[in-house]
Amino acid sequence: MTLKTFFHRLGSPPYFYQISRPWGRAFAWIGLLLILVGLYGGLWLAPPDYQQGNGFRIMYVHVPSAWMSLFVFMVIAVCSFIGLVWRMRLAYAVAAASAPLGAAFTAVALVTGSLWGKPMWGTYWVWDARLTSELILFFLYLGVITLNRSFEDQKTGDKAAAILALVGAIDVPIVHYSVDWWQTLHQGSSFKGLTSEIAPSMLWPLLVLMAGFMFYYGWLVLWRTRSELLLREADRDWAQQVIGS
Amino acid sequence: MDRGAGSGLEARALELRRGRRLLARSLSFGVQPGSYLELTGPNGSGKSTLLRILAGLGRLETGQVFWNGATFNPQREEAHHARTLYLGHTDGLKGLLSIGENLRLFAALRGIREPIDEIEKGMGFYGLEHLKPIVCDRLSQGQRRRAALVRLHAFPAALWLLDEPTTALDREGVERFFSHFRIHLERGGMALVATHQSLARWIAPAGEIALGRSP
Amino acid sequence: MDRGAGSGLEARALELRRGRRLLARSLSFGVQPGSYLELTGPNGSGKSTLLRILAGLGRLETGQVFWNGATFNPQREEAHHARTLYLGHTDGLKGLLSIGENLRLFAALRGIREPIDEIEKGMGFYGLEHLKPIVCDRLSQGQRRRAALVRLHAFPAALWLLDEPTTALDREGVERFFSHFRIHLERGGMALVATHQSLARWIAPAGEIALGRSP
Amino acid sequence: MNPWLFFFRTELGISWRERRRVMLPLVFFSIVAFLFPLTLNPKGHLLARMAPGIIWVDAMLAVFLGLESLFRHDHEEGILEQWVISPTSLELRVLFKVASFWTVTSLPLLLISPLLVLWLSFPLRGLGILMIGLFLGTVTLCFLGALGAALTLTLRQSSMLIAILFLPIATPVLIFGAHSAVLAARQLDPRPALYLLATLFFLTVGIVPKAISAALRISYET
Amino acid sequence: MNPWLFFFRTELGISWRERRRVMLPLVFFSIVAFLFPLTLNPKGHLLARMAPGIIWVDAMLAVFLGLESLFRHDHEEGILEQWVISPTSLELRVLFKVASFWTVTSLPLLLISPLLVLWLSFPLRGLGILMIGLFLGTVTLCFLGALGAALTLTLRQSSMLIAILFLPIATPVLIFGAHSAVLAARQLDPRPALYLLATLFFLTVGIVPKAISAALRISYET
Ligand code: HEM
Ligand SMILES: Nc1ncnc2c1ncn2[C@@H]1O[C@H](COP(=O)(O)OP(=O)(O)OP(=O)(O)O)[C@@H](O)[C@H]1O
Ligand SMILES: Nc1ncnc2c1ncn2[C@@H]1O[C@H](COP(=O)(O)OP(=O)(O)OP(=O)(O)O)[C@@H](O)[C@H]1O
Ligand SMILES: [Mg+2]
Ligand SMILES: [Mg+2]
Repeated sequence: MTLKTFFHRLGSPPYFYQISRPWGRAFAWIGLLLILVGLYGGLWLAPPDYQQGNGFRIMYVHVPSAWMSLFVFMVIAVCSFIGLVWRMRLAYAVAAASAPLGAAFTAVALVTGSLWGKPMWGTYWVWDARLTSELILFFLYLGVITLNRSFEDQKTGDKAAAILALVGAIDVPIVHYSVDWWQTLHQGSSFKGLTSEIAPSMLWPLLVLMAGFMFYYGWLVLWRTRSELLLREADRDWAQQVIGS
Repeated sequence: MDRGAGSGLEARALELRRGRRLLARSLSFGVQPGSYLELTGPNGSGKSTLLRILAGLGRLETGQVFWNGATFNPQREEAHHARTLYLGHTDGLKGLLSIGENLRLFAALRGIREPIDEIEKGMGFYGLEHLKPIVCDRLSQGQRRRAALVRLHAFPAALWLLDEPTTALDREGVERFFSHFRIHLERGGMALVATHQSLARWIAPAGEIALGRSP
Repeated sequence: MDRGAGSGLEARALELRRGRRLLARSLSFGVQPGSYLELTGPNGSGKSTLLRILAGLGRLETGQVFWNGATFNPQREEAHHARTLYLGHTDGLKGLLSIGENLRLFAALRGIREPIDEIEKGMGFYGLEHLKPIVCDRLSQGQRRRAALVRLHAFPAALWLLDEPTTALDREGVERFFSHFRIHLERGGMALVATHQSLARWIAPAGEIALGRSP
Repeated sequence: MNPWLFFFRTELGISWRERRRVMLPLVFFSIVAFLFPLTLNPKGHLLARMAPGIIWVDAMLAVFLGLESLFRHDHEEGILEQWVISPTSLELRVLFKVASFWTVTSLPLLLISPLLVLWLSFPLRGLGILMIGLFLGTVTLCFLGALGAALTLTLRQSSMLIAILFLPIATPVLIFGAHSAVLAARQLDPRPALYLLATLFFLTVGIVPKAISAALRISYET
Repeated sequence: MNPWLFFFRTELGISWRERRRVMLPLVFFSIVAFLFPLTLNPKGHLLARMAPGIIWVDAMLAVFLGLESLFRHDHEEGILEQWVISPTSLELRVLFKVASFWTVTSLPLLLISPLLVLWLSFPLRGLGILMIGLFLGTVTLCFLGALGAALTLTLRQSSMLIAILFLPIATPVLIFGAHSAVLAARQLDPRPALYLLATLFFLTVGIVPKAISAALRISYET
């Protein structure tokens, strides 16, 4: 099977529904394993930070979720593009399945970030570049989700949300850049210590956790996409068969 | 690529849906120049839905439509929009503009310059001259409908898609509409007309598309 | 104080105006229990205007109206509102509510408790049971009109003021409406019905109010 | 069930019909509350000083944004004309309508104001007074706004006109409201400002429903 | 006359039909610009620092308030469905529509901004840059807002939803805009901010009309 025919077949919901099942399982197990290992490394093996004590360990949740929040939005934007240009039903389903996950990652990043902020900066919130753009990202997610669900006809909702996601995807980097620039001109970066070098014993669990989060997301998104597909295609023959059996 | 049978508009194996409800399965019909089809069926059977799809508003999911034998997508094809006039349940008049201004705006929409004469004639035809200075918000129901029908008069098009065109018209208005309709057909025009009254007593249709309550 | 002639609704020397335009000068008519008047006239002659005034929406400037011989002001008299049902060009349905919810809301408006049975019956009468879960935004034109007519069924009133009630109804819907209309009249109800089709082929009116284009 | 209760429940129900409705005002407040600091770019303690003002302007905007559609949909669907000629009290109906409007636009703000306060680093001791003030003030704003909406009902694109009718009357409410919270935060006595708000509240609730129903009747007379 | 020119003139004409339309935005800006200082209760020089922020939030609100009715009336009157199925370019039509929207909501603000600047005691030397920024920014905001309005066209009571779609993507405009004015007032070089605004301007004017027409078509598909 050539790559082209593979993608062509992947676009067909029944085919995807069929092949995604084992993949989902595999992702779930790999993700679980990586997360356990990462957490063990991060919460037990890594030494306490000489400045922050054990507080820094919140990083092992915060950083992967912040990273995932951006990654998932990219996935949504790419899927939206594919959906709008090539009219691939699967792409819309993946985008719709991803949006709530992305919003959840963003929320976790925001909450853990503020919790971490209290000991670090003495307040839960500062108007910093990263924080602000993360918040905007959160609102964008909400917009995409609400828009998608607001229409009676799923296809209309998909397309509307896709347009928003694409405009938003252009916007997110600009926001990030703009806020950064806006802040640094006035007041020095509020937290310079943050980006300092991280000791290897702290770093590897972080990387493992990031990979774990990726697989975890992969599993969830496959699972959700499958149910999205079933819902969307409920009156087609293949879905009837799946539901029947 | 499939080919249609011949001249005029033809539809083959259309499926009508509204949300999850299937309104008609495998609908096929054709209309030749100089004739029209009556679109009948009880309330909620999908007459308006069908007209909207043919006009290019709704999405055509299953089935094909042909124009003079060539298949086309009513949503994308500009040539189709140029040869078609669609008149729905709403009158398509801006309430803050007068009838004349509304019609000139519609001319701009169809890319026509300076259609003043045709508009004047159309308004005269429907007896609307005395309403020239009045904004459409202040018209009675039937006056609005007449104003909407002037479009058919001022902007010739090969295919009319009309959704209960005679609603709210008084008897004289109905007569006028049909006298113009007759001319349209004589000139080789086509039409699909959704209706609840039989139109045969005015002009005999070439056929009927009878939609039933959901199958 | 003047006294009217007898039972039912009577109007004497009404003047109809819309802005500066005089639509009718010195209009007088009366309707007795068990009968109805047909309100005819070309588009824009003032039929809707007259019905709105009688319902208590428009302002009555010149002339008097009587109920069972006693004069009253249709805008202020709550008793008049309780005995009257007005159905205008709009259907009066909230798009976000289902038909049943709309009707229960209307019951609340008329101060009626628990009208569930009547509403069920009315919806059954007009064949709307299968649309129970659907919000009115998603109804077809004729389905909305049917839903509006259910009000006449579920909330008895002595006087109906109907503005082109059969618009958008299919033939079966029109039949149903008139069969119920007949019952209303048999029970001693009254009605004023604005229309462009002659209603005599269904039920003979007691008289006609013919409005002309502005005098 | 009592028809009035049913009426209120339905009005509310329409707004709550779709779950997003409940979320939207919340998100809206958050976005606006977030826009201000972003644009004004204040330093630390400055933000805290501005916090009550921001929250109050926020509340006003939320009420204001909803006004345009408060009566408009009912008007276009022909519901309002049935209201005007119904045998039950129009005034009471208006009262319920505005109450349900408040429940949807302002109650959520009241509920998340503790969060906003944290976010804008406003001293927590001012929270109680802020919330009482918000309650009194938003109810007043809703009624005044509804009056503007009713007066401009049959005019087109009336949002600007509503603004002009509404904002001048709303200004004192905003000033007293924000001021009471500032006083409380500084541990001064906020009661004078609150009493004024309460007076406005009772005046409005007492008189304005009558005015609104008169305005509605007049709208339909032409 | 060229049909396009006629189209634009009519769009504008509708908005200018009644004289109050032209006055309303002016009054609206003034009231809001006047409300903020009152509520935020800043001391002297503080006001000057906040001035660009206030004017910009003001501009955004004015655009935002008009959005709900930008396409709604045309939709309800059945005009928009004729747009979608007309043989001329929908994209160009949208461009003109938004241009006339800008002329009515934002141009008045530009014209009175010198007055507002005086009122808020903002240094006059920043005025030129403020106005250039306002021009670029308000056009961008109008297009982005129109996109939100088009996406939510067939949904009910969508103003809150528009808010959520619109505000996040509008944020960078506000930040750059307010910032360029602040820089100019402090006699620093405002060009980087202006260049960014200009980039956004061209991106938006180039891409968004396409997105808006796609959104309109989609709205009618159901
Ligand atoms: C509400 C508050 C916070 C939010 C919204 C937030 C958000 C983010 C975001 C968006 C990233 C970027 C991930 C990427 O670029 O790949 C990030 C990374 C990071 N954050 Fe936070 N953060 C917050 C608070 C904090 C605090 C208080 C700390 C520690 C003092 C912290 C430490 C880090 C670190 C170490 C990284 C990864 C290093 C890097 O990519 O530069 N964050 N955060
Ligand atoms: N809202 C309004 N404001 C001002 N004038 C109006 C308004 N509505 C209608 N008119 C004018 O009043 C006159 C009577 O209108 P009305 O709606 O009563 O007519 P009608 O007999 O019901 O006509 P139709 O058969 O078309 O429904 C018309 O000539 C119309 O121009
Ligand atoms: N906006 C909508 N969204 C979802 N469903 C709709 C919508 N409009 C109509 N429907 C449903 O689609 C079906 C067909 O509607 P349509 O308007 O095409 O009927 P119709 O034949 O024109 O009826 P009528 O004679 O009443 O005008 C109806 O059963 C209706 O419930
Ligand atoms: Mg129909
Ligand atoms: Mg009428």
